[in-house]
Amino acid sequence: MLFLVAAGLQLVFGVQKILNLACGSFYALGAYAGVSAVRAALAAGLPAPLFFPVLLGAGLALAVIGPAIERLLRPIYDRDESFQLLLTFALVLMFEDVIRFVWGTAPHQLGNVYLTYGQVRVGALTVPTYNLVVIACGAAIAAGMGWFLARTRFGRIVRATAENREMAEAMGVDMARVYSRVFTLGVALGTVGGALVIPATAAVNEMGIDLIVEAFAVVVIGGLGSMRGAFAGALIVGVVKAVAIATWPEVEMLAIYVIVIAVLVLRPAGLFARATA
Amino acid sequence: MRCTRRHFLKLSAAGAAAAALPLDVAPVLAQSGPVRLGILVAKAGVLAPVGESGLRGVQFATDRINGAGGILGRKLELVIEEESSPKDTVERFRKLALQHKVDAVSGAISTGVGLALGPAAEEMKTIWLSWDATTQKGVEESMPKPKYSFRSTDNECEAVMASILTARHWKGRFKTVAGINPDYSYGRDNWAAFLAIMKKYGIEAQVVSELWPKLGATDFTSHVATLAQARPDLIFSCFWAGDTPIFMKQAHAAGLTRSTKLVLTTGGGVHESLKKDFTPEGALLGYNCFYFENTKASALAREFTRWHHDKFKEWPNYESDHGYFTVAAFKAAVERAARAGGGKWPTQDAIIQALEGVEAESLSGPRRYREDHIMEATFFQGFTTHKNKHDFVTIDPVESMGTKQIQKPSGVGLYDWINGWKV
Amino acid sequence: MIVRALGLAACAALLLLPLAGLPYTTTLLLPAFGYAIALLGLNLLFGTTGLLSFGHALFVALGGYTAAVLTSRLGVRSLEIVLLAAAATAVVVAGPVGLVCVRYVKIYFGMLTLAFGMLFYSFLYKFYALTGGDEGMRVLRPVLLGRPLEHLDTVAFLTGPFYYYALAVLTLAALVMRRLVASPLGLSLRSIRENAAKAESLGVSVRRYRLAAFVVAAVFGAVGGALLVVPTGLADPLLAYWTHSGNLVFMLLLGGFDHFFGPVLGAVVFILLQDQVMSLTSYWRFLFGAILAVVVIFFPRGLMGLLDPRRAPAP
Amino acid sequence: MTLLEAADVRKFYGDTCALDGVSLRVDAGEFVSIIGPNGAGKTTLVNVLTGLAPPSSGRVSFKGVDVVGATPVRLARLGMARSFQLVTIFPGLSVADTLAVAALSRLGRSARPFTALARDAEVRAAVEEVAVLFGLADKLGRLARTLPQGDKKLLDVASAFALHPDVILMDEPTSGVSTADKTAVMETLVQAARRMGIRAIVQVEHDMDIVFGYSDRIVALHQGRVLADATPDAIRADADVVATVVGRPR
Repeated sequence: MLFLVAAGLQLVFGVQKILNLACGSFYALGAYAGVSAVRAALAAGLPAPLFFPVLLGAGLALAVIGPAIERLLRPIYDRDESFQLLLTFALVLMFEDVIRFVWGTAPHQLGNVYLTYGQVRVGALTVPTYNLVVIACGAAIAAGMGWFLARTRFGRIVRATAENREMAEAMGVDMARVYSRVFTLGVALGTVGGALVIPATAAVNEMGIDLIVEAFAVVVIGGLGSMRGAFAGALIVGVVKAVAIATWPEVEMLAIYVIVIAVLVLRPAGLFARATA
Repeated sequence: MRCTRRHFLKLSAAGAAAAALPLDVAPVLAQSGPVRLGILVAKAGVLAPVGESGLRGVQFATDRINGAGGILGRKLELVIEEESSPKDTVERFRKLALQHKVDAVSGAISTGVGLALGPAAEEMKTIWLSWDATTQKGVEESMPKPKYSFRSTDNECEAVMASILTARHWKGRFKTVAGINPDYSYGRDNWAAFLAIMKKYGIEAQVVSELWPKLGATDFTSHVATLAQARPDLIFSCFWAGDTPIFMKQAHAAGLTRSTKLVLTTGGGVHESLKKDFTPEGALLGYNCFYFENTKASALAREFTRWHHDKFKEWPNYESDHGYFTVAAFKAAVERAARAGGGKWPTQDAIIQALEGVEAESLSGPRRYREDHIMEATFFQGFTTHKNKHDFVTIDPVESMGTKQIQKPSGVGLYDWINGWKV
Repeated sequence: MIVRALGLAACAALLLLPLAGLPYTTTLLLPAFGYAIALLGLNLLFGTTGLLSFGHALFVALGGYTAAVLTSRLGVRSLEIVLLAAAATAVVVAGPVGLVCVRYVKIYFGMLTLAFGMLFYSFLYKFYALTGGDEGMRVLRPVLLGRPLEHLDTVAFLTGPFYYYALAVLTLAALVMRRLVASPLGLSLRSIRENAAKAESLGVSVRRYRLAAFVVAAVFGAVGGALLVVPTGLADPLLAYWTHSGNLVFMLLLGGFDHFFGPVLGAVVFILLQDQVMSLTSYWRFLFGAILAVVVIFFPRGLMGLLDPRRAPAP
Repeated sequence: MTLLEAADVRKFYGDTCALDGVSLRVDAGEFVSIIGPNGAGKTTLVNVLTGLAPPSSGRVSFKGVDVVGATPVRLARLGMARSFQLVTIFPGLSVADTLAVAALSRLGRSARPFTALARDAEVRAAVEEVAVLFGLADKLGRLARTLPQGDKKLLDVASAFALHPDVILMDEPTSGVSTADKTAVMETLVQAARRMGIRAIVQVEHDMDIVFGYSDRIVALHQGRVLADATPDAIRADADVVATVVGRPR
């Protein structure tokens, strides 16, 4: 799931050169919206197995906030990155309270839908099928993004913009539209990520703030602006956490920061950054 | 506002006194208006739901007291401020004491905040009745004999009770244990107490895994996988926040809850989220010191539970009771001190003296403050059941133990006390 | 000049405040003094050298914990020694950390400092035997200039001697910083902010001076942090959390980063505003986010920019 | 006496070879121009000589010292200065401050933390000296970004001059300056160099009138190699060079 948020972060950074601290907030929003949507759908008599498309839909629908927020960021595109970082920090503060205002402070969760699809045995472990569905979905989105960026017209425009904004602009690309759409896509990756993860967990107020740091770790390890990096970074962070928890739980948190710093020091562009000048 | 002749005379007298001794004005005036009680309540973050619950208890108590004419005829007025980081909360406390000039402060849940507030209360010379913030070492080290702070029950009470019940019901039926506890002092204290008591009871359980997820974590996939590998016979956890249902859900999905014995000392704090779908029957579940469906509940408790459910569509949990008791105890102490002092509104010192050893009816039966300013209460735990009208688990039968049995007495170290048990 | 008159009035108000019989307002300003000192340092990095740190809270926490260790573990109660020790610790830590961080600029610098801050946070949180973990560590009332002042109760101590002590340290820090910014080193740092490649070609060793700025900023952060924890009486890990760093940057921007007194104004206004808004609504974070957004979008030069609009806005 | 010498310098960017065995010598008292079509490697050569980009192989020595891998800062201390092709200034610093950065660097005072810059008479004198030579004396208080384009260019060069270097390398000192003003700018530069005792000038230049009007020697680059290294007269006579590099002489 971390991958989706990180991918959203990467996309926006790659194209717009904005590091979006609010990505965690989108994730949290997606989670809450997912809970509400599925609850409403189940109450309306929807058969339980259909909850998955409802979640996806809720995540996607929430992305409508993307263009509005992008509009808010627009005045500062030409300014120092530090200001952009701060503005997204302002968004983090605001979203935290918006969520609290709408959904309250108590954790929200979806009871049993998690196991609607049953469980499977993988080796010695029992794994809920839903986890596999989510993993498959994440992989599908990763592949889809790859295809989208490489093959579609809009994808090519996005890549061209990421490479060289002036050039793309000179070739008649409407920057305002590209930015708006890319940002919305980034938001959607975050909200869908949040919505999909919710059956396995519960939506709590502070999930956004907590996630940001991890998403950052993923992005830094993978390399800013690189999709492949986001995927690899998410894997690395996941594996490091799992190994640390299994062997030496005391260092779980520390280990990730140490890796982040090590990567920044040794390969500041990240492990998977393209060689750009 | 009514202004009787007598009131007016009193004011003039106060005015005359003010001219001579300006410092004496404030207390004279303060004794005629409402009693002001400062409340520190967490509103954001992991603690927010707990804070909200405590505030409900306080509000219920306040409404009842004011409905019955207040404390010695004075209305009770709440000044609510937010509990956040220790630094900010100390500043809020100061605001309550210095600017709002409250008669006492009730509230605070976080241990770190409590550690900062204890000394602050002494320094500000303001009575502080803690809801949950309680800590062993800090307060004892730096404030051996607090005058103004009144603490909650010890951190480990629920672990002590759960350990005794574990030994009583499951001794000899498990060989390996694992602990998954939130990564901060509360989690560590409870786990250490559990291990010490197991040893005391001669249960040689092998610890196969000790996990310390961050407080309020939302992903336990790796922890659950580790537990599944370690295959413990019993899992001990003192989760109390939103992490409890998440852990249960993920543990259940991994098949961990089917055969493993579960000890959840404090999970009752989020009892409504422990859905039957993923919470098994037969797990030992603690509700701290208030259980909403206690068959032996008092009329007061029933009234509160009804009020709470009508108003918030939720069943109350223990923090409400902490909040309720602090207010009730304050009222009882004021009245007790007034009786001793001839009916006048008592001085702060008299109230403090009266708080020591004061007993008041809480939502979970009688509670009191010990002479060393530590709360005495009754704790409720039991084995989970699905046989109820809710979609979440409850306990049956309900076991209760008083702090006389599960809290170390004044002036004794926890482990010395445990080691001194006769079992 | 209006600004100068306002400044003098503000200084006079600060000097007289403890006498006005507003003990709460007076204690409220104490953290503002601590923050102001830390922000003077942060602004040497951001306003002067052009590096935005998202990990300045690391040094604030470092100063706070130095005060805690000295007063409650080692029995050193002299505030002068505490402040010097905080500064020394900051140099020891900022040296190697800075050496790594100043190799990068802009977003990378921000992220690296954020990572170091969080590393320290995890350390404080995890190594509880050393640091008290989540409960933090007590900071006992310090001795000022060798005088224990035990006859004063805490409120009298905080609103009297300690208030003036903190104000004096802040004044001293501001004078030192003012001197520093107007010195050749200050000019070198500004030239690095404006154009590092050009500065290098003119013989300014960019990395060395950035490191110097980083270390000086850390020292100010730690001294501010040591003062900050005295009124609280506790140093806790949240001091090092990344949102605390974010708040520091917020204060700086609110005050105005391109004016010398921006940091001081930002700290004072932030604290007063937080005090009011927090009592008013539990949704104060939203309000603060909105204020920050407005400042960033419309008033990037902060309050000082509004008060003193002599210079053209920075691009 | 040889001030600056490069021998068999190669520079690769990835697989692209920007410099392919370039050798060059600059003696005291010389004015050397580097010419060549776009992409010939002129700017790369300047960057290699001034330490901005280390060569992939080859030797560079300055005043008899091996300076391969030396940082721009070290070279500046040794007495080498440069200006940039695109105007490179400190937009938010005043003219006086810009020149002071260089003056402080020359005097070894850049790192002084507590002396008051405003009271340093020696620095002020150095700033004024350069400002007068470049006609910027009445604009000392203005922010660099508010200057007209021509003055920005002069400020860029003037700040390099304020280092009092032995050698100055200028990457297209008159680019962006209108044709009518080019000669005036060059006159200013040459006069200033003479007054300040700069011992050699190396410039990259496109304008052939200026190249032929001022140079003692011309180095023609083509595809990363030295095509010719000779006096202006000899270059003018070399039909090959004229065809590939100079274009039709006016």
